[in-house]
Amino acid sequence: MRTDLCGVELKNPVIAASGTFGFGQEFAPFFDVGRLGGISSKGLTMGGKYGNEGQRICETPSGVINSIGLQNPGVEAFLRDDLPFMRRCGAAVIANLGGSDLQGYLDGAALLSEADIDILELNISCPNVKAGGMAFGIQCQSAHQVVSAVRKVCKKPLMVKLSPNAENIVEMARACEDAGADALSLVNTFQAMAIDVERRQPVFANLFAGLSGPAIRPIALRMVYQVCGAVKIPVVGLGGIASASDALEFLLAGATAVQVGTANFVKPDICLDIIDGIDRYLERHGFAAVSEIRGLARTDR
Amino acid sequence: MRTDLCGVELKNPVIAASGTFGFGQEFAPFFDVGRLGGISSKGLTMGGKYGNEGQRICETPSGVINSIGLQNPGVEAFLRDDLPFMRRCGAAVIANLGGSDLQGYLDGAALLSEADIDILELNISCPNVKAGGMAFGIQCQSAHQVVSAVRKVCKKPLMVKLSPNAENIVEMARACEDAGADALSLVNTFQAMAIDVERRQPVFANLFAGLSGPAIRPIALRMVYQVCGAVKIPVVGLGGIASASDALEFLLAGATAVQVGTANFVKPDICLDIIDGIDRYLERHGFAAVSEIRGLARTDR
Amino acid sequence: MPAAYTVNKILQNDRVTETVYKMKVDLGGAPQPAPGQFYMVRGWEGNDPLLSRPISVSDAGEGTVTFLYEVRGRGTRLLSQLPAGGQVSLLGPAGTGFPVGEVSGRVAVVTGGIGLAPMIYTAKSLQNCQVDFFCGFRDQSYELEGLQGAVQRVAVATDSGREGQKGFVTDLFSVADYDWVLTCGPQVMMEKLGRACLDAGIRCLLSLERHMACGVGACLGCTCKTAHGAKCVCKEGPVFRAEEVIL
Amino acid sequence: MPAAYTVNKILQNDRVTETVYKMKVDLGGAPQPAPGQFYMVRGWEGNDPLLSRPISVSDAGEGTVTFLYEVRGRGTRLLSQLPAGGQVSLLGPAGTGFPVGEVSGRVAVVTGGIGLAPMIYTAKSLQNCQVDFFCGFRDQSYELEGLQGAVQRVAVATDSGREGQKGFVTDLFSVADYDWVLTCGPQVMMEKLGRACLDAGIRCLLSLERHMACGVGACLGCTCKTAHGAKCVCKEGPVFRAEEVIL
Ligand SMILES: Cc1cc2nc3c(=O)[nH]c(=O)nc-3n(C[C@H](O)[C@H](O)[C@H](O)COP(=O)(O)OP(=O)(O)OC[C@H]3O[C@@H](n4cnc5c(N)ncnc54)[C@H](O)[C@@H]3O)c2cc1C
Ligand SMILES: Cc1cc2nc3c(=O)[nH]c(=O)nc-3n(C[C@H](O)[C@H](O)[C@H](O)COP(=O)(O)OP(=O)(O)OC[C@H]3O[C@@H](n4cnc5c(N)ncnc54)[C@H](O)[C@@H]3O)c2cc1C
Ligand SMILES: Cc1cc2nc3c(=O)[nH]c(=O)nc-3n(C[C@H](O)[C@H](O)[C@H](O)COP(=O)(O)O)c2cc1C
Ligand SMILES: Cc1cc2nc3c(=O)[nH]c(=O)nc-3n(C[C@H](O)[C@H](O)[C@H](O)COP(=O)(O)O)c2cc1C
Ligand code: FES
Ligand code: FES
Repeated sequence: MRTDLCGVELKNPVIAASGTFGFGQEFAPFFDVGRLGGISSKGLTMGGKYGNEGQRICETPSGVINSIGLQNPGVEAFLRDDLPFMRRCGAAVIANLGGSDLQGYLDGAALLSEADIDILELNISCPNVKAGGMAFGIQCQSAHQVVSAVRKVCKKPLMVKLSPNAENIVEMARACEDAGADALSLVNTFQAMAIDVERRQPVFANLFAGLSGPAIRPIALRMVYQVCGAVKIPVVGLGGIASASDALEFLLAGATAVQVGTANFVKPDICLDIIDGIDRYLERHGFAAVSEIRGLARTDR
Repeated sequence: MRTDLCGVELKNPVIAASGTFGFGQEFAPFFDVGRLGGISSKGLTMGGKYGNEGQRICETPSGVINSIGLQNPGVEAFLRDDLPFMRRCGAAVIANLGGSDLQGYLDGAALLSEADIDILELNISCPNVKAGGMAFGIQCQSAHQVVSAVRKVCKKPLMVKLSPNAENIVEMARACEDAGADALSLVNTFQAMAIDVERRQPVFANLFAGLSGPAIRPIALRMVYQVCGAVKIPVVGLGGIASASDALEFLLAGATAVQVGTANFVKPDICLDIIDGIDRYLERHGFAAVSEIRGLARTDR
Repeated sequence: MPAAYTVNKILQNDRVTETVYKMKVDLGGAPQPAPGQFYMVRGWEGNDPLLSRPISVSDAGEGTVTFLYEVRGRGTRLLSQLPAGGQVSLLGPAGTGFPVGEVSGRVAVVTGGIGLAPMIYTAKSLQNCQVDFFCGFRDQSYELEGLQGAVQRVAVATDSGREGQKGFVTDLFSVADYDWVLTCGPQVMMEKLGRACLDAGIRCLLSLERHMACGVGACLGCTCKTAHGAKCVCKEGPVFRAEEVIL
Repeated sequence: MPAAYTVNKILQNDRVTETVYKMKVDLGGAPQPAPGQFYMVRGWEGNDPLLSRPISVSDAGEGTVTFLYEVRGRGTRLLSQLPAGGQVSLLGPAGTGFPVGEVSGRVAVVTGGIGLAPMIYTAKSLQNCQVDFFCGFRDQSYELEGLQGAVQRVAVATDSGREGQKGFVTDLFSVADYDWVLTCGPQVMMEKLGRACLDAGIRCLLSLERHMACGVGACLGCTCKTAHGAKCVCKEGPVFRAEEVIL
């Protein structure tokens, strides 16, 4: 099950997705989180953030819309309070860095890349922060700009997290590869909305928010398939994964590893079910390593 | 409940969506389809089409991926065999025109616009036909081109059906309005995929196919909200509507009418439940007409 | 008889084998089904699973219909959990079914696995025929009691050899001995049988399976290739003549 | 006591009023909950509804927990349909609950609607207090029997006036007569009460409601504004001091 992700060895290809797993410790009562391939931290910003006002969670058919707005304690508090447990637990440490302006990204990346983390995941795709975040993730040019700049200050493997709201996901992936990304992860949440029909107003104070969960899986899988065919760097696939079979779809489409987000809310130790299920699948079909199934369902092999 | 849609009076704002309701007659055993505001025909092409090979339907969490590939008897057979019932039943007749090249669209539009239909719905967004269909619906320029050309030959109200896969849905809507569309309908299906993990190959022969159903509703609603704020022509909202409350979200977002697609598979007379539910809502809240609630949840009113 | 969409009462829902269940439903005033027809069955609320499941009529009586079904995935598992006295939604009867009036003489009914379900009702409905019933199972037979008296002979094949003859059901007989072959089962089995009948000039009817969404001929999701173009399995089938479908 | 995720057996699940149900669950070896804590409850398979539902502990005994819940939407309706003997998944006990050890003297427990649920267990758990229990309902009271002996006085207000005093539960008493006010109910009621207590210098604990996804403090979906920044209702609440939360 060992998986190499841009030079970092993961125990297995299953990573807990940013924003859905806290800093790992929240799930420690339920299982040994060190059994995960990796944990991606809650999205961090330089100064920390209060996050969005009003209702933050709205359930939809097989999905969840969230408007958290990158609430986080800030990079410095993370390094002091949260990194020690993450480092100790045994899963690879992925620090997810959000932001709303270029300087914030640069300062955060510089600080994090001095710390004992394994991978920096650059989130250019959060739909929940006004004037920034996702703005970088929509058009290739601004993505290229921010990734190039962060690349220069980042000494750790750099994974760029793409937005499914990008105008052209394939061009976006190529732009980030070109700008120096070591890996890509996709997808972040889809820009979505809900309206409270009784009160006749949007559910979220921010108007739009991000859709995740099993509902989006078929679209996320299509995007991951496309991107895996377009870049040479490894791709981490996510979006709606809730079972081993779901995870296998992404691996067979060409992903090197997967992340599990919303499904952690459904069953706190669901990642273990997924890890075990992938293991059994490999055994049942006679594969010796995860890497052997990577991309096997591609028609362009 | 009467609703004016670009000069055509609908009994109510609920239209059965193209490709999910046949030519109306298929649902006649279950209820009086004349009670619908309108029926949009299966997507038509000039010469007719066999459609796609292989598995055509795949269920996903709260959704369905379809790869029908515009199977249809052709415009001429439609006029002869199917239009008479649609005309007679009492719902407004919307002829949905698909195609894979400009000439096909022009010929089809010319023929249909001589017939006794109420609205021509131009589908520039089918993700299931190679080299065409959706290609027109991705970039504004090609959309503008085809809509302008069809506008010239079309004597009926022209409704253009947009793809959620458009690079920029707002720019796309503006381009179509500018090209002479009388109304817009959105969304068509999202480009998606599924992989059969046991056989390690894509489920669909065509690789990608179109996702619809409740899963996509939150994204569709966001797009309809955005488009309603960007154009002056009426907008028909659809994507995952399966209850009166779902329909009301779209009307409150600014849509003039709604379409119901995949939900027809869940309960054949679900449109009646939706019509009745909207009616009760209006009464309960003291509105005299559907038009009174249009856009009430908009923050830019 | 036109199809209807009705909510019906479950009279019984019992386990037959490890994975197979039998559900008897009160049709109320809903139309009576013909052999080979099916229903789009739904026994849960909400959007997941989204689509109803096509299940054949395995028996029908005075205002009741019986389904024999195998638990394969989420939908059939949910059906298996429904209690007697509970409710199930039915859309149907759907499809054209077997033209039983047309069939006569020596008839082989051939089933593989849960393809048995529609053939029980069909075999029982045949008139003026000598029916031999050949059925293949993985390990053990079930629900064959009802055929006593209705058919001349029942022969079983199993993959494991635990019951009947070990091997393929198609090895139990020769198509040349029959005037008609009626079959439902795995695609490969039906293809093999269909071709053998075409070669031997035996009339053959097959009941096909497709993934279905609407069940009423509207979505065109369930088509099969025929000599006369694409046809809807849900509406123009599920029963087709071997010479008509392109195997 | 750390939270756990367990699949538990339903011992009973009975209708209490038109819309309110009571479910008693065998905790097996799972940790015992404290007053004011809650569980993320799930009683269905599949992705729709996707999230578990937060439900408070309305009573707890020897290895059992009792939920009193109102059917509001799909999730609670599905819960209400679960049979005794069936299974339910519980994540919890979650949250910090009421600091019952700290509360003393004259205590007003004030509930509105189904906000009653956590307060039954809480009131019963208070030691060395004189507890007056004020509860508001739409039309009729329920589940108050269990309070006999545990509290000094129970007073009811209803919107309709059919039972108890017609009007707001907050009109039944004056906060000035108490040392502590413990409350759970509609946001507006709690705000009003919280302010009145702050003004009068009475100690007040409120149990808040938020839409929740994870229930473990990971998603930050359930935060409320406090004097010390955003706090998770699921982990650092649901019980807060009136002076701490920004009402
Ligand atoms: C006309 C017809 C009659 C049938 N009659 C019977 C019967 O009498 N007894 C019985 O046990 N089964 C019958 N089947 C097969 C039955 O419909 C499937 O086994 C069932 O839909 C599987 O659903 P699931 O949720 O358990 O499995 P899942 O694998 O979870 O299903 C996922 C999706 O695939 C579809 N699907 C899966 N397998 C099939 C299949 N073989 N054919 C069509 N769609 C499929 C489901 O409907 C669903 O949309 C019939 C199928 C057809 C088309
Ligand atoms: C800490 C806590 C304790 C609770 N204890 C109880 C209790 O003991 N008894 C009881 O009857 N109810 C209780 N509730 C409220 C209960 O969780 C909701 O009524 C329930 O989630 C509604 O779900 P539904 O599917 O029936 O309704 P739907 O309207 O279909 O729910 C849709 C979504 O909104 C959420 N939601 C709806 N209403 C609320 C609400 N008031 N608070 C939070 N989320 C909501 C649901 O969880 C779901 O995600 C509690 C809520 C919280 C936060
Ligand atoms: C409540 C919530 C908070 C999230 N916060 C972040 C975040 O801070 N940074 C980030 O990159 N992604 C964030 N995401 C996105 C997820 O990491 C993931 O990309 C997305 O949810 C799709 O995967 P899923 O369907 O498995 O959840 C968040 C998602 C949810 C549901
Ligand atoms: C089986 C199927 C066939 C469809 N065929 C067409 C079509 O021919 N023309 C078209 O414009 N849209 C077609 N659509 C798209 C629907 O009209 C609708 O835009 C889409 O399904 C989203 O709405 P829904 O979620 O309510 O289904 C089809 C959808 C489905 C599920
Ligand atoms: S299932 Fe829709 S046409 Fe057959
Ligand atoms: S519900 Fe996730 S942090 Fe409280």
